[in-house]
Amino acid sequence: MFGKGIIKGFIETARNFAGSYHDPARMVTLQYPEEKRALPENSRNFPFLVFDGNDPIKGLRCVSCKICEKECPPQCIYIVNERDERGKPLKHPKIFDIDISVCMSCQICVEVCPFDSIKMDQAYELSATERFKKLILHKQDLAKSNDYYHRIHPTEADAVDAILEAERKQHEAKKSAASSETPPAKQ
Amino acid sequence: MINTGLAAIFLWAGLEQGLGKLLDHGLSLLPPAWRTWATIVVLVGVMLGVFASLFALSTLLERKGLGRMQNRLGPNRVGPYGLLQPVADGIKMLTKEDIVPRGADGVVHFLAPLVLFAPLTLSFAVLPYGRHWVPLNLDAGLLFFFAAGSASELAAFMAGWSSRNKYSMLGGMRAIAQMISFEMPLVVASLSVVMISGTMSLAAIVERQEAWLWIFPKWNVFTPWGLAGFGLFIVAAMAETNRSPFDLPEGESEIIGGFMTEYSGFKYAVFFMGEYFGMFAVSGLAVTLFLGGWNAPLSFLPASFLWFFAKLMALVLVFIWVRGTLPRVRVDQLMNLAWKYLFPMTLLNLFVAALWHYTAVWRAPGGLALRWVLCFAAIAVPCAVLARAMMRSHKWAPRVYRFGD
Amino acid sequence: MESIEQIKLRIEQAIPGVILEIIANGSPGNPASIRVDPEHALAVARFLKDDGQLRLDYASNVTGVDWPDKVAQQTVKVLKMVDGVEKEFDAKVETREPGFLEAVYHLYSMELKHGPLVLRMRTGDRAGQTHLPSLTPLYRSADFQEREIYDLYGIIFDGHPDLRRLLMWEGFEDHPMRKDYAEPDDYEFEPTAHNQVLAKARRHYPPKASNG
Amino acid sequence: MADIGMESAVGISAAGDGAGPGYRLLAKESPEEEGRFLEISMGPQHPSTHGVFRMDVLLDGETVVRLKPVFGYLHRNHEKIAEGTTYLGSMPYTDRLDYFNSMTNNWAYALAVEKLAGISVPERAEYIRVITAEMTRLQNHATLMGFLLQDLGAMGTPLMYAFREREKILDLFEAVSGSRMMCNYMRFGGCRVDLPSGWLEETVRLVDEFPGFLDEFEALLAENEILMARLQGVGVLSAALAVNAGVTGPMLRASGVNYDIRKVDHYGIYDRFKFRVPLGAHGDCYDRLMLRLLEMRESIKILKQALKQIPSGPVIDPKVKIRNFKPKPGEAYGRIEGPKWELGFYLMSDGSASPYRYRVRPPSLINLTVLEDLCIGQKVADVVVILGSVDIVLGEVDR
Repeated sequence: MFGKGIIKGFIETARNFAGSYHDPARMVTLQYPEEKRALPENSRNFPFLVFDGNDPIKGLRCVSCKICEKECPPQCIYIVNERDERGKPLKHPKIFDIDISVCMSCQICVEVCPFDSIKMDQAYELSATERFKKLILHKQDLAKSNDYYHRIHPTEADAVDAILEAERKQHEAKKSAASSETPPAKQ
Repeated sequence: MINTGLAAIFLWAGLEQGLGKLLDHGLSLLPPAWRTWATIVVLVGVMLGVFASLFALSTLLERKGLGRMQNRLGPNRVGPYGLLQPVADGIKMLTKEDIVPRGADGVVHFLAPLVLFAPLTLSFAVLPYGRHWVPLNLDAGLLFFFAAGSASELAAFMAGWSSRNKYSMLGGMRAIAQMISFEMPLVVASLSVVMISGTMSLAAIVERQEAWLWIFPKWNVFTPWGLAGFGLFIVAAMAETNRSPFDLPEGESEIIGGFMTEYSGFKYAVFFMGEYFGMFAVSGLAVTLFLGGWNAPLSFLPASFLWFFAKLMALVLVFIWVRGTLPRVRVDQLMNLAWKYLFPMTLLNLFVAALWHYTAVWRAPGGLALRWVLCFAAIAVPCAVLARAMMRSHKWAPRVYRFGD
Repeated sequence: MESIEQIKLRIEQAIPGVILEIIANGSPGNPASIRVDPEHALAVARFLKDDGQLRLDYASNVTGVDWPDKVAQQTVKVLKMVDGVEKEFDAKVETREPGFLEAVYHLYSMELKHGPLVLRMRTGDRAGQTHLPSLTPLYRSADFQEREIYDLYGIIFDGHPDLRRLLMWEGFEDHPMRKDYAEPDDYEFEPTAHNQVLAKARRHYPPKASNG
Repeated sequence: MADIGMESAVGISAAGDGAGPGYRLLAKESPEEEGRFLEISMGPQHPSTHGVFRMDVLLDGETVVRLKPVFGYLHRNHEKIAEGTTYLGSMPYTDRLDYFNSMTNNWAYALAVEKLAGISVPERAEYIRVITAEMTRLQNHATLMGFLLQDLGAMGTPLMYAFREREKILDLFEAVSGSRMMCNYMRFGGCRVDLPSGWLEETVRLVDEFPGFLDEFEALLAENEILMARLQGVGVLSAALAVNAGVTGPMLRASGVNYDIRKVDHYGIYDRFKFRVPLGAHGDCYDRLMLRLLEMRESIKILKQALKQIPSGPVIDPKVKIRNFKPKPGEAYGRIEGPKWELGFYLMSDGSASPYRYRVRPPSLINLTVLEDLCIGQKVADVVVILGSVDIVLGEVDR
């Protein structure tokens, strides 16, 4: 019959109109900012630096190896080594900047980091009126505690902690083996 | 619940009559020289106020309704449930910068929204809103209505031409072709009512429909010719007011904004309002011609202008529903629809109306049913055949697909 | 599909005078390619398209490759007459292998569902002789891709119906995908934290003279 | 197969140009016809060009006499960037090619690199790739249909329904990859991380519910008379021209050519699944629209099988290096059947850490080759519909 398709369409929109009042599966809209979606664990936005202990700067896991700086596809990371008085580079960053207006959240820095020191954050309300002052994050803005890391990525953080613990034990075992072996060699 | 509702309706009907009397009385206190002018001022003020608030209400309803049809919430931020959204829209429109293109014809560009708006408000004057509530009860009200309404074609073309924008130009050309084409079926569809009622006065047409079959009304729409005429009238009215699916003159996915492309701020708002006013006007006419105007839907309920507005809003809701569902037709299909389908069908409908009129003498039992079947078949069968022939000639049909491995 | 050697043989039989060369592919499991001389390229493509066994009717990917001039230093023993005695000397010779531009076509068959056959053409050099025949008359799909190669590499395709720049604007002069392309210093930098970009920005916005 | 292609490319001359191919305006060349044609520039800012795309359209009344697409507004030289960065470094950029289908873009690139370096992919990763790719197909086709109807003037209703469903798929993408659209999920030799717990169950539920949405869509559209009038017989593409012009994907199959790379190349593990390839007969916009609907139903079949069969195990080949990844010199061309069409990557290695030549076969661009042929003689309102049915994403056209 002519008009059948059009009438079917009308029924469909009417069904949706009615459904929008009682069927929550149809209404996917969230009333942001009053309502917020719980982010999935894997969700990522911009990187941050993990620190252990209480001091955000001293506890940084970063050893300033600059691998992430080199591998970053859009080149948004900028690292300068800390140096001692004689100019010898120390294993600590003096400057660690991430320009989040350039960063494309690709997570490659996280993947290449051999020290598990840079991870992806989930914070997303980052709008600012100052391009250079607010959107270039410095070391102190980036440093976040291991607890925070556990909060946002619990599974991943547990795995990382286990790996680090194993590495530390291995390292200690080697050290103790070395120290237990050295005395006889001295004699 | 029902009782309180009924009581409220009767109370309102009484109030309505009282209000009219009070107004008459108040006016009669004035010196006779002032009376006419005072009447005009009061009427114009009331009508502009009523229709402006109706406009605000229907923009809100449209946005809410479309939102719900699309599984969105619609505006809900301004005021409780977003009720103040039209106010916010209005403030936004008024405070926007008015941009006129450098190459535009300034005078015509400025006049176009006014030329659209003024005749449309004129056409409100002849609509009978309630018993004795006709601002301008002309003997040829219908003629006046169409004469005033067709000025909007000029406005669309003025806007399209004066903007000196190719999209505006295309939109203006589309508008003028479309409106002139659809004026024909619109007029002919209303002619059938004129033929049956024997009058061109809109108030008289409503009064002719004040008859009852037990408790059900005998509106024109409840006759075969009226039903067909109403359907054809609504389709033509959608095209005449540039509503979806016939919103080609401003088809924003094709020609950006059509003739309104180069309008901004308050002038755009006037265009926008004009579009809604046009919709109210033709819906009002449809209510008058086919839906019994101010008459109540059941015989024991009092007549009131509220019925008129309720029917009008129901039609507006239908317009919104259509807009939420249907895609737009193409310009050549639109012309085909007007000249090859609607126009012949409305002409045929005149004959069907005549048939209905002359078979009224059949008083035998079952005569009514026979008349219905006969007249309905006389209009429905050609409609279906013509539609099918159109689909066939263009090879439009649902398809079956094959699959490869 | 037949092996590439067979195809080469058959082309040579069908088109007299054609010069073909099989270019090996170092990557295991990936097909080698055939290099065609530009004069016969159109005839070869027509053969590949019309041949009943091949029916390579679909040019999937058309692209350019830039091979800059190769400068290699070699140490060669040179005989020289010193005081009437012939002596051997070591001498450094710079051999300059001229670069060229290459157009690569990946041909498939939609009819017989096989492929790809990789067809290559090389220009004479990178500056003056950059003409190659266009395969667009045979494969419409090469239309925009050849325009893109013309735009980004500078190969001029003779016989292309509408050879204009595709991605860059008309009036742009260089060819950005060439290996020796230098970015023009003509746009605004947003200095970011990164030192490379900062250095670029410093070059772009030279420090103002003190008297200014 | 005749060379129909070229004849219609210069077919402009039939419209009275006479100057042959080129880019000159007829109106200015023939003074007696001056003013007969209207030249409008659709885009780069136009509601229906799906991005910064421009068409130079010459109109006779409302009929298109000539149409020249103009590209490059979004050109960022992706290939040059990729030739300067590492193999892995290009992966996030591929997300941004066709930003609707980052999962399949990732796959195509990973496939090309795997071909180049001879890397094998673990079983589970192959299944994950198929599942994510087919989900990408679902959301791409759904949104395409929505956008096409939006271009037809359906006021966003189908688009909103499509977005409602897409939202659910994107949530799942976020759960697995961390990002809704810029997934950056595939790696050479597998996938970046394993699926989070509960993800497969969620996906099964989504796949079970999805046909309901398709039914709804079909009821809303398939038999709608206005839709048929607008789409049937519009933008007809013949099979011969489609093959010659290298048109791929649903657009090619709408013309009746049975060519699906999932069936032809059997890349990944597609030979394990039973599915059919829907084929059109007319090659018009309606076929293109309905074929996408049918393909979604086939995708659901694949998804159901894959979700049932998925094994456990590693998701990435641990031998593949993340840093200092240097394939042997050579070249490879990897292609997949993306949701829109054949997406190919041509890679040439010189043994260093970055590719010597990195080339994206931009299917959006190549499918636009026939845009002019489809549009000539149609109305200006059809131009946006035809463009919508071609289904382009400007991130990929301009790269």
